[in-house]
Amino acid sequence: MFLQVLYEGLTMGTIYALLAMGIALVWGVMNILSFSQGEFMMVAMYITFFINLATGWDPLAAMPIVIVTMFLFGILIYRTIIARALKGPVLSQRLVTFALGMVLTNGMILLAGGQTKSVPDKLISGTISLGSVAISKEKMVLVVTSIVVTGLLFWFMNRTKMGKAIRATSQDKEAAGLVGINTQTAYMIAFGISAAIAGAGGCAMTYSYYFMPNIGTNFMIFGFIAVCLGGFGSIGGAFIGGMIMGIIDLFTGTYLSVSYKYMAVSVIFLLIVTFKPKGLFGR
Amino acid sequence: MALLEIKNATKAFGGLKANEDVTFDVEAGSIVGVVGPNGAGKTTLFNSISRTHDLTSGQIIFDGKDITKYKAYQACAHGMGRTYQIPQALEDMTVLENITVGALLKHSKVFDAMEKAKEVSEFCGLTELNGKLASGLNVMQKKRLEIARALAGEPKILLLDETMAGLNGVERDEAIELIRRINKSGVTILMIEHVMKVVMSVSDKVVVIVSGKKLMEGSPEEVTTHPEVINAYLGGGHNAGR
Amino acid sequence: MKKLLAVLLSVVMVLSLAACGGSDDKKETKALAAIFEDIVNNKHDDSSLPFAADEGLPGLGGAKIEFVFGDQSTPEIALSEAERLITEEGVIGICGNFSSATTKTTMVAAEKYGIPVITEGTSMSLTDAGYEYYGRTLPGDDVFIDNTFAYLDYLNENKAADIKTVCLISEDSEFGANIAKVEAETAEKYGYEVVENIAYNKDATNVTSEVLRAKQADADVVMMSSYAADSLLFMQEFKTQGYFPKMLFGQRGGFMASDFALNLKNDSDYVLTTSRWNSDIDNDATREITKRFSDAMGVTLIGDTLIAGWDGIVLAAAANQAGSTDGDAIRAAMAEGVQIDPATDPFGLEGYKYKEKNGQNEFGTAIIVQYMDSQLATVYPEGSASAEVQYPAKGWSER
Amino acid sequence: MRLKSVLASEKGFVRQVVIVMVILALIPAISRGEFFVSTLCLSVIWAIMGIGWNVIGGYAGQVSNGHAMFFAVGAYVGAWGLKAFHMTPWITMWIGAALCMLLAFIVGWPLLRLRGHYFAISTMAIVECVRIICTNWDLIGGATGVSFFEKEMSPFYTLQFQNRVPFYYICLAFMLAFIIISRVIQQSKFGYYCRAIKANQDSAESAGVNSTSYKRWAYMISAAIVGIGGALYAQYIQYIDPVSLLPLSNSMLIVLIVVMGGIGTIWGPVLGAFIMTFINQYARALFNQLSGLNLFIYGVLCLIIVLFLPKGLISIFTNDKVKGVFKKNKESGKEAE
Repeated sequence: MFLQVLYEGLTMGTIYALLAMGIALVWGVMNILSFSQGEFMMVAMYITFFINLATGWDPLAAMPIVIVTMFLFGILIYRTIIARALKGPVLSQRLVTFALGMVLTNGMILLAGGQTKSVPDKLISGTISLGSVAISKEKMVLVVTSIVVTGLLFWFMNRTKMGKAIRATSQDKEAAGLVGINTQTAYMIAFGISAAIAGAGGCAMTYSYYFMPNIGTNFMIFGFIAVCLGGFGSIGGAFIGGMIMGIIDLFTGTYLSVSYKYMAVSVIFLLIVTFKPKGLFGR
Repeated sequence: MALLEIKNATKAFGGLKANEDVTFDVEAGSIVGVVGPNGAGKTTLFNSISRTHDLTSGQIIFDGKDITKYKAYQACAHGMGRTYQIPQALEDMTVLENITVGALLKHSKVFDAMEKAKEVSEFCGLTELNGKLASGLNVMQKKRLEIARALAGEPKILLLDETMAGLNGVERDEAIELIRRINKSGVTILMIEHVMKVVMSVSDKVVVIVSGKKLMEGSPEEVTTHPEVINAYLGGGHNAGR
Repeated sequence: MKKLLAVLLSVVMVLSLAACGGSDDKKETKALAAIFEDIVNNKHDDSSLPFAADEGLPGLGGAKIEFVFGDQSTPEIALSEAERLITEEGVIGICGNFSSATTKTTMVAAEKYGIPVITEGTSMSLTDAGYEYYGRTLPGDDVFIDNTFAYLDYLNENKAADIKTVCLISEDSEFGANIAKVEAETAEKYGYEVVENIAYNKDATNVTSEVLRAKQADADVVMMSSYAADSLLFMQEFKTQGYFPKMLFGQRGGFMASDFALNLKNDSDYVLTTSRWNSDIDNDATREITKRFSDAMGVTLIGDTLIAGWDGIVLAAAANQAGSTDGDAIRAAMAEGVQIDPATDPFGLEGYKYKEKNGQNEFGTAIIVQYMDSQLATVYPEGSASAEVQYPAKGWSER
Repeated sequence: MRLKSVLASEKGFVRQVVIVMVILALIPAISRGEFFVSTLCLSVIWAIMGIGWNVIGGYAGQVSNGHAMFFAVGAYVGAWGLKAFHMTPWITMWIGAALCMLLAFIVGWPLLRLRGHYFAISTMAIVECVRIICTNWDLIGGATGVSFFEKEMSPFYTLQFQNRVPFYYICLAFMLAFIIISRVIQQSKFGYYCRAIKANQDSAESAGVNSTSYKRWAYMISAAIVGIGGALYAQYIQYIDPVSLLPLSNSMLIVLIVVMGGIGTIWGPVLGAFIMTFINQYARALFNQLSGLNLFIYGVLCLIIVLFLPKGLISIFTNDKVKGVFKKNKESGKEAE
C-alpha cells in the first residue's frame, strides 16, 4: 500500500510540477502571478480533444501540435495583453491573468458546452502490476511527459542563447538590457514557453482525466503553493515543490483524512512561507 | 554631553565584518562628518545606528537611552531622522504629502501636520514643488525632500548619507548653507560625505572609517594632514593634493 | 403562436455548467420541454400523453402552456433567476432538476410570491423546512436509501448475497453530505456496518487516495453520491487500481447522468443506482415519450430529464383542475391530489397527492436499476423489473 | 473653528456624497421591478465589501485575495444568530464584525509580515483552510449549509423583507456610513501612514511609521466592514453554504470590483460594484440560453478596464477634462489620485 501511495503521489506531483514550472517561469522573469496557467492546461486539453475528434489521432500523436499551438497562443496572449499590462501598476498585472482565466473558462463553456468530455480510445491503456503496486499506463504517460518536458526546459534554459537571455532578464531587467538582450523578446518567449509547458501537461492529462471547462481552477492554488515551496522564480525549485505537493496530497489523503488533506497542504505552505519566505531554493 | 554614543559597534554579514569595533561620540549641537573610501562600511554603520538592521555586537546609546534593540520607527520616534544614500522618496505621493508624513510623527492632526510641512518646505526651499508628485523630482530635489521629511519630524539628530553626491557647485553651496541653518536651529548632524571640501568647511569633528574599522577621529585639520588617512584614501605614494 | 391566456405555465430551471445538480444538459431538458409543449398545446389523437386530445388546457379555456428557462449554477443565481422569472416572465409555477441547495434559495422567492414549486431535490431538509408552496413528486433521500437497504436485505434473503459491510463515499457538498448522513442512519437501522465514510472534496484534483482507502476497507457494498465528472473520475480510478466492489451503488447524481454510460461505455456495467424512472418500464406513455425524445436528441431519455419536464405537466394539470393560475389554488389542487389518467403517466404512479405539511407526494415510488451492456435496466422491485440483477459484479480483469 | 474648517475643506466630498446618495435613493422610485431592486441590493452589498477591502488593498497596498473568509464569518454569525438564538441581525452583525476583527488579528500576525505575491498567495491558502473547516464542521451545518428563512418574526427584526425596497435603503445607509468612515480614514494620519506604507514601506518606517501595527489595523477594519457586508448578504439570500460563499473566485471578485472602479479612491469600489453586478445579472438574464456568456463578458470587460484604464472607471470622472460633479477639490489636498 505504501509503495502504491508513493507512486500515486509522484504521479500527482508531476502534474503540479508542470503547472508550477510554468508559473515559476513567468513569475521569475516578469514578476507576474499567472492565474491563467490552469486555464492554459484546460485549453490544451480541449485542443487535444478536438484534434482527436476531427482526425482520430491519439493525444500522444497530437502532442507536438498542441505544444506548438499553445506556444503561439502564449505569444499572442503576451503581445495583446501581458505586454500592455506590464506597463500598468503591479496590482493590475495580477488581475489581468485572473480576468484572462475567467475569459478562457467561460469562452470554452460557450464554445464546447459544459458537459464532461474525454478522449475515447487511447493508444496506451491498462495497468501493469509490479508486486502490490498497480502502475497505470495512462499515468505513466503523464510522468514521462513531465520528466521529458522538465529535461527540455532545463536544457533550454541552461544551454541555449535565448534560455540564458531569459534567465539574465529575470535576474535584472536593466542589466540584461544593457548587455544587448532584447528583453521584450525574452519576455515573449518565456510566456510562450510557459504556455507550451501547460500545453504538454494538458495534452498528457487527457490520458487520465475527464475534463470540463472549469477543471483548470481546481489546480491553480496547488500550482502557486508548489512554486512558493520551491522558492521565488526558481524553476528547479518549482519542480521539486510540485513533487512534494503531490506526495503530501496523497499521504495525508490516504493515511490521515481525505477531507483535511487540502488543509494540510495549505498549512504546510503557510509554515514555510512564514518562516522561510524565500522558499526552499529561491534566491 | 554626548547625544549619541557608539560603543564597539560590530556588524558582520556571514563571515564578512562590514564594521568592526567602531566607537565614537557625537556631541549635542555639533556636526560630525564620517569619511572613508568606498566600501569602508560607512552606510552599514548608518543603517545600524538608525536601526534599519541589527548590530552583531556592540551598543548604541542615543540621548541617554540604549536603542541597540529598537526598531527603525522607534528610533525615529526618539528623535533620529535619517536620509538614504539612494533617495527613497514616497513616489506616488506629492512633495507636501511626503513631508506631512514626517510631520505626522509629532502632530497627529493632519491639519497641523500639513501646516508644519509647509513651514519645513519653505525652510528647505521646496515650496514651489509642493503639489508635484515625488516621482517627478530630480536627484537633488529628492535628496532635499528626504532632508525636509526627516526635519518635519523635529529630530534631535539628523543622519545624512551622502547628500552632496551628484550635486554641482551652486547646488553644493546651497546644501552646505542649508545644513548650517539646520544645525543652527538646534539639530545635531552626523553625515557621511565624500566631498572633502564640504566635510572640512562644515564639520566640527571628522571620523575616518577604513575597511570597517575606525582609523582615527579629530578636527578636520588633524584628519587631512594625518599620513595614514592620506595613505588609506589615495593608496600608495601619492601626496594629498588639495 | 400567440397565447390565448398568458399562461406561462412553468419554468424549467435548467442546470448549466457542471455545478451541483444532476449532470443534465440544457439541450436535453429543452428538447423534452418542447415535446410536452407540442403535445399539450396541439391536438394529437394518436398520443397517450396527458392533454394530447385537446388544444391547451380545457379547464383554463384552452390556454397554452409555455416552458421558460432560467439558470441555476449557484444558489445566489438561482434566487435572482427565480425572482426574475416570477416577476418579469410571470410564471405560475417552477419545476426543473435542481440540487437541494439551489432549491432552498428558489423557495425563498417562491414562498414570497406564493408560486408553487415541484422539484426533485432529495434532501430531507427540503421537506422538513415547512415550506407552503413546495412539492416533490418522487421520494426523498429517506425513501431512496431505505429502498436501497431493503434491496440489500432482499438480496441477502433470496440470493444468499451475504452482504454485511458498507463503505460510503460522498461529495462534501450539500448533495453528498445529506445523502451520507441518511445512509449512515439507515445502515445502522438495517444492521449493516459502515466500515468507511469518506467525504471527498468536490473540486478534487485526484481521487486516488479515496479509492485506495475504499480498496483497503474492501466493504461488500460501496455506496457513492457524486456528480458528473467525479463519478467518471472514480470509475476510472477504480479501474486503474484494479478494484471493483461486489456491489457498487450510486445514489443517482453523476451515476444517473447520460454522460456516465456515454463516456464509460461497457466500463459502466454492474453499477447499480436508485432511480425514479427508466426507459424500460412497459407502459405506452413511457414508450412514446422515449421514442419522441430519441427521435429529437438521438440519446435515450433518462429519469432526471423526464421528471424535470413531467413536474411541469403535473403543475399544468393542477392549474387545469383548479381552473385558475393562482398559486394557492394550484397548491390546494396539489394537496387534494392531481387527477392524472394512469394510462398517460410514464411513471405509473398511483397518484399525485402532495402532503400539506411537507409537500411530499404520498405515492412516490423508487426503483433500482443496473447498467447492463452500458444500458440501464430495472432490477427491483420485481413488479417492474425487466432483467435479473447481475451480482456479484465481475472484477475488471474478468470482463 | 476646527470643525468648520474641516467641513469647509471637505465641501467637494460632501457635495459628492449628497449627489450620489440622492441618485441611489431615487432609483427604486423609477422602476419597481423586483429583479431590478434585488440587483440593486446585491450591488450595494458588493459595494460595502469593496469599500472594506479598499482599506487594506487600496490604502495600505496589501492586496489580500482571501477576504471571502470575513464575508463568510459575517454571514454565518448572522445566520446562526437568527436560526439558533432568534437574535436579530442588528445585533449579530456587530458580533460578526468583532469576530472578523479577531480573525484578522490572528491571521494578520503571520501574514502581514509577507509582501506582494507571497501575501496574496498566503491569503488564498488561508481562505482555502477556512472553506475546508466550514465544510467539515457539522456544528455550523457543514456542507449542508444552513437556511434560516423566518416567516413569523417581523421583517424589521429579521431583515428578511417581503419586498426588497426597505432592505435596499438599510443597505444604502450602511454604505453611506462606510463611505464616510473610508473618507475619514483616508484623510487622517492613519490614511497618510497607510499610503506611505503602500508607496515604500522601508522609507515609511524610517519616517516613524510602525508599519506592522498600521497594516494590522487596516486589515482588521477592512475585515469588520466586509463582515457586515457578509451579514447583510446572509439576510438577503437566507441560505448559505461553504460551496457558494467561500470559493476562491469570491475573494478575487471583491478585488476585481475595487480595481475596476478605481483602487485607493473613495468612490471606486461603489462604481465598480454597481457596474459589475448589473452587468453580471443582466447579461445572464438576457442571454440565459448561452450559459457562461455573462462571466465571459465580465472577464472581457475586466481585461479592457485593467489594460486601458489602470486607474479604474472612476478616473473618467475625476480627471480635469470632466469638470462636472466630481470636480477635484483643490483646497484640502487631492482626493486620492
